[in-house]
Amino acid sequence: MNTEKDKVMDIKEAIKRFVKNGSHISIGGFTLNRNPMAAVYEIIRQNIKNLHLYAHANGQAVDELIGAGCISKLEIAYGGNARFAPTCIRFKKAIQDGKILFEDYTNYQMALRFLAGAIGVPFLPTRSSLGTDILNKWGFSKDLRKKDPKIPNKKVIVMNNPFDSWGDASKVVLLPAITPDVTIIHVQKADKQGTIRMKGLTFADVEQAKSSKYLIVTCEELVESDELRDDPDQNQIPFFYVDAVVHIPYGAYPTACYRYYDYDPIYLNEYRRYAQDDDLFKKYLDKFVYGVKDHQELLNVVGKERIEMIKADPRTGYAINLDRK
Amino acid sequence: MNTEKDKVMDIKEAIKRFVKNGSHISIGGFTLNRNPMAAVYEIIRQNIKNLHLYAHANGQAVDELIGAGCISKLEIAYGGNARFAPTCIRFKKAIQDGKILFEDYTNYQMALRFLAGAIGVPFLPTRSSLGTDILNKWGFSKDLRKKDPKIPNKKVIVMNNPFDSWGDASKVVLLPAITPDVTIIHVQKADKQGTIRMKGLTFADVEQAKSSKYLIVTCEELVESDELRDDPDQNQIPFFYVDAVVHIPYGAYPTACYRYYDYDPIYLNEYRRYAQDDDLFKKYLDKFVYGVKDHQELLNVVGKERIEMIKADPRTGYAINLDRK
Amino acid sequence: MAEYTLREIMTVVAAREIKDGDIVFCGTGISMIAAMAAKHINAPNSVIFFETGAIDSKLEELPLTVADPRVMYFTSMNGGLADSFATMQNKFISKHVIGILGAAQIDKFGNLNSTSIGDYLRPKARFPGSGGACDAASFVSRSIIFMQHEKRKFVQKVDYLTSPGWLDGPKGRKKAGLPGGGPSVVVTNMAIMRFDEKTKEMYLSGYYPGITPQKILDNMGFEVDISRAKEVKPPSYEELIVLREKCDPQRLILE
Amino acid sequence: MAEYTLREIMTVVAAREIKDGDIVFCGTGISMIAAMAAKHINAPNSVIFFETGAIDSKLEELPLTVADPRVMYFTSMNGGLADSFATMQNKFISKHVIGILGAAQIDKFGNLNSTSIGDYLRPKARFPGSGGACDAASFVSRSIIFMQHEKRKFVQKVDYLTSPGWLDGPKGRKKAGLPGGGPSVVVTNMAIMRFDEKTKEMYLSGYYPGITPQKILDNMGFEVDISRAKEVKPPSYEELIVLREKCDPQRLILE
Repeated sequence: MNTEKDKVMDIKEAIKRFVKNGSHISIGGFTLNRNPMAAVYEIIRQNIKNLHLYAHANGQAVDELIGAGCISKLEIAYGGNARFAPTCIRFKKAIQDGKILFEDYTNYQMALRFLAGAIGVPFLPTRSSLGTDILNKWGFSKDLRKKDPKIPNKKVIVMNNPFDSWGDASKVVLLPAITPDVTIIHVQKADKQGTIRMKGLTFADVEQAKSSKYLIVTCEELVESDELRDDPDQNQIPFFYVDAVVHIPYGAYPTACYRYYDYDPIYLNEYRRYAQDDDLFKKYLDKFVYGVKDHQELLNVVGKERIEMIKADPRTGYAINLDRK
Repeated sequence: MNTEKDKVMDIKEAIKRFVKNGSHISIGGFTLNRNPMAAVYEIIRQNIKNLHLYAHANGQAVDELIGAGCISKLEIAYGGNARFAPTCIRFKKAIQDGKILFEDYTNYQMALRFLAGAIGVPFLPTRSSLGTDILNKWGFSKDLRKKDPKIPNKKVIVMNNPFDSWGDASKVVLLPAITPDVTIIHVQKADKQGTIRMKGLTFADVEQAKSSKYLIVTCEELVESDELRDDPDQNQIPFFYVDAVVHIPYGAYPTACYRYYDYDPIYLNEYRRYAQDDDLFKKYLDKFVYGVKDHQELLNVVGKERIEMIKADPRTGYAINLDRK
Repeated sequence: MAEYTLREIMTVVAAREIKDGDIVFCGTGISMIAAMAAKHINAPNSVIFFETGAIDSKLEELPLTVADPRVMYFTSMNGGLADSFATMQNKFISKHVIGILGAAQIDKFGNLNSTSIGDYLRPKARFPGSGGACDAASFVSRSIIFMQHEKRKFVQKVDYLTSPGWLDGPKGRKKAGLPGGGPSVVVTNMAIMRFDEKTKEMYLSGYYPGITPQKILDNMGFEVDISRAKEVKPPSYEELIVLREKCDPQRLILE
Repeated sequence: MAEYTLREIMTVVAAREIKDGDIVFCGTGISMIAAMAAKHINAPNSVIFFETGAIDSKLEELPLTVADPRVMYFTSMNGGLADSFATMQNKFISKHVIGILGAAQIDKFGNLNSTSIGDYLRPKARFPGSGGACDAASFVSRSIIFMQHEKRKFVQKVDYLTSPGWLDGPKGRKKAGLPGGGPSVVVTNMAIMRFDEKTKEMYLSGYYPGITPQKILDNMGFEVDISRAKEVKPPSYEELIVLREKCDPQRLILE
């Protein structure tokens, strides 16, 4: 929260200032789309640890953060990344090896939990998951819940409808709000003050952004305010929610950014091979994350040709006929 | 709800088909903006009675419907219409004279109640109104609540936070969902199938639209689907929520429609004078509602000059320097 | 000393209460002028927003309602009611949001009635109702209240408690479960009233030049402490210029 | 008779289950092809939508995930997760919404596991988790489930009940408080399974040409009634043309 006029800074500073060891964070995007990858790589490079991550189906970023050992606790709905990883590979390994604490929700439930945080209520109700193990199996122990004031006392609560059968409902599931310390999203356009315009699907980015104490926004284009205010119906987040605006073209790479570029199937296939094996994964990090000083250098390593290949077609917003096998 | 390709009909048919004596209805817009006036006048002309109206601050339309005797029950947050009627005049009279049953909420609460209906939960929580008479004073008796299955058993419920002090909240107010039989909104653009694009503020139109069993949309422009689908980020309601699409230019007149026309201060001032007195108000209805066969004829009575006067300036979306005294 | 109208001093006095960085929940009329003036005078980084969903509008002309098309122009974002109230209820944002409210009745704890006088179901006088006022009074960190100083408006007990002030005293809001702070100041056509830090009861903080504390008491239905009252600094020439030239050049509100 | 692959018959069999006017909650892969095919074959007014918020996308190329930029093109509306699940939970819309789901395990009541095998906290095998599957299975009026017919997948009891089927029988969903209908059909690489109207237990409804009911039973971890089974009508030439030329000309899914 910040009403100032200029919040532009570089990604190193933004991460350093707002993401600390042990922070509770959330990241925008969905599977292989609009993940704030430049910010994620910077978190890994800054060696920030013990993060508590809230995710719905944030795919690639989740897997890389887990793989790099940044995450100690995870609340999640879906750890998959399309055919590139039907189950995210480092996520799968970390859970099977007991390396992280985790708790499962549904995508709607995570969206509602962010929404609850965004609108300032302690919980929101849904009728999803009644009768399932989402309600029965808790990932965080009662003891941990008692000790850690940043984890709610209960995973979920099933309540009888206090309005009798109003809405044809006998029961509802109450989901506790999430209010992360920091949320990071990558968007198409922002101005210096932090007015935000996304194109295409917004996923749960708006709810995540508004639920958070601090909000870092990385953007493809840093534009004049006039451009965004000339048609404010198209903007999704007003500036005062934003704490840092970082201009990073291709900031979602190797995931997609609608109307700018597609996901890079070559990178994601390569990632899959590296991720299968612990030693190989170290090599991946050494080469593509630690081995580059910033996102631009990663793009240089990947090479112009690949960047050219994924460029979005202006009519459809994605790379037509991209080889995605 | 309807997935068909062509839902275009005229307003007479739309009202006749979906709005019945005793229907529970809601209308879009806010005070003197984007009220679906053409539809409201048609309801009055068709002499539909005993409507149960859900309103937040829908201003002009609410006052005219009450004045014409169409409303028997009203759930409302605000009955005012700017300086033209600090308290809506026929609304004020009807309540002071005991002519309608009514119940008071806040604007946020009405928005949340529509949202609850839209998203299919029996209630939503808020922290607004704790300690106030909004909670204590109920407009509908317990007896009526018991007898009428379309009214919830309780106006509101105050509940202790079941997640202890999660979200720093000790208590919440639960508000019962609204699911009207019909909602009517007036929008800037629609296609035949019912994809909707509004410009400027959406008020609670989207929530009202989605909460409703049937949805009538009147529009300034009936456009080709391609125009709306070419940038679907700007559309607010997908077509399958819509049951009737009615093309009525100036369908919000005498209220405003952003980027098309302003409110008509002359009409609204005149209305105020008519509304002050029962006999005068009958004359108003005779001349401006019953006396015209449709909305176009009302516009003819008002005259081209006035319509020209309120035309929106293309830069700002309203009529610059309009005499609004 | 510059000449000024009552409306002008009320507006300036309220504007001075707005701090830099405040996000101002605003109605129409005089409260909007006050919020606009503050941006020019003492709070350049304050932000005006409307319950209808318009955030940081460019107000080239004065809106007559919060749904006036004039609030929709050149905003940071055009949303809807649900968004805008949620902004006020948001844990992190609400700390920076203040409200400007008005009412038909007020009591010594700053509780407001904008619903009706007399029996709720069959009132002697019906007003518009809460609108977003109760929401704002519930959520925001502090609020500025505009009132006309009249005996029938400053009452022992409001006929209908529409918008929560400090409820029944210093613990009232906490007991009720309300999130935000209570009213901080009442700006009238005669005076500035504040609320005692301990008792949360209204007291006279300042009286306008030419008005005596006794006259103020004569126009109230309950007693207040007048021992802390000082004369209010009248609007400066610069403040008046802002009002007249930047905020309401058409004199739609200031007359 | 036209030649066809297993994937093709599965797709066509699922497509035939979609009715005109259905709003189809769709994942990626074969389920998306089935939904696309239905629009060309038997349900021209059906609508595909994705949990990510894309409604009625123009799928010029096959998306690889529900967040693929390809789902965002030429939709009726691009929203977000909260919108799209709310659409499924909506009282009036949900009656017309159907889901297409898959899983790692299924039991005789159509309950699905897509979370993990073994102990939840330290599983032998971890899968992606619910995503939107549990939400859809909770809300929609009926669902179509894709499964591979294997003993370890058709189990007595799922290790983790991710998405509700009929739970423990005909009254299970009502007891639990679930709003929507349960699963209506399971489409596998060998057969079509349905659920008995009274007991809500799975039974064999149809077997693909060349597959015997016994072979199907051999590939399941629980017994089902096979007395009602008939041979499934193979894909017609027209159906195959739709699949191959309109739905997946690049052979990304159908191989």
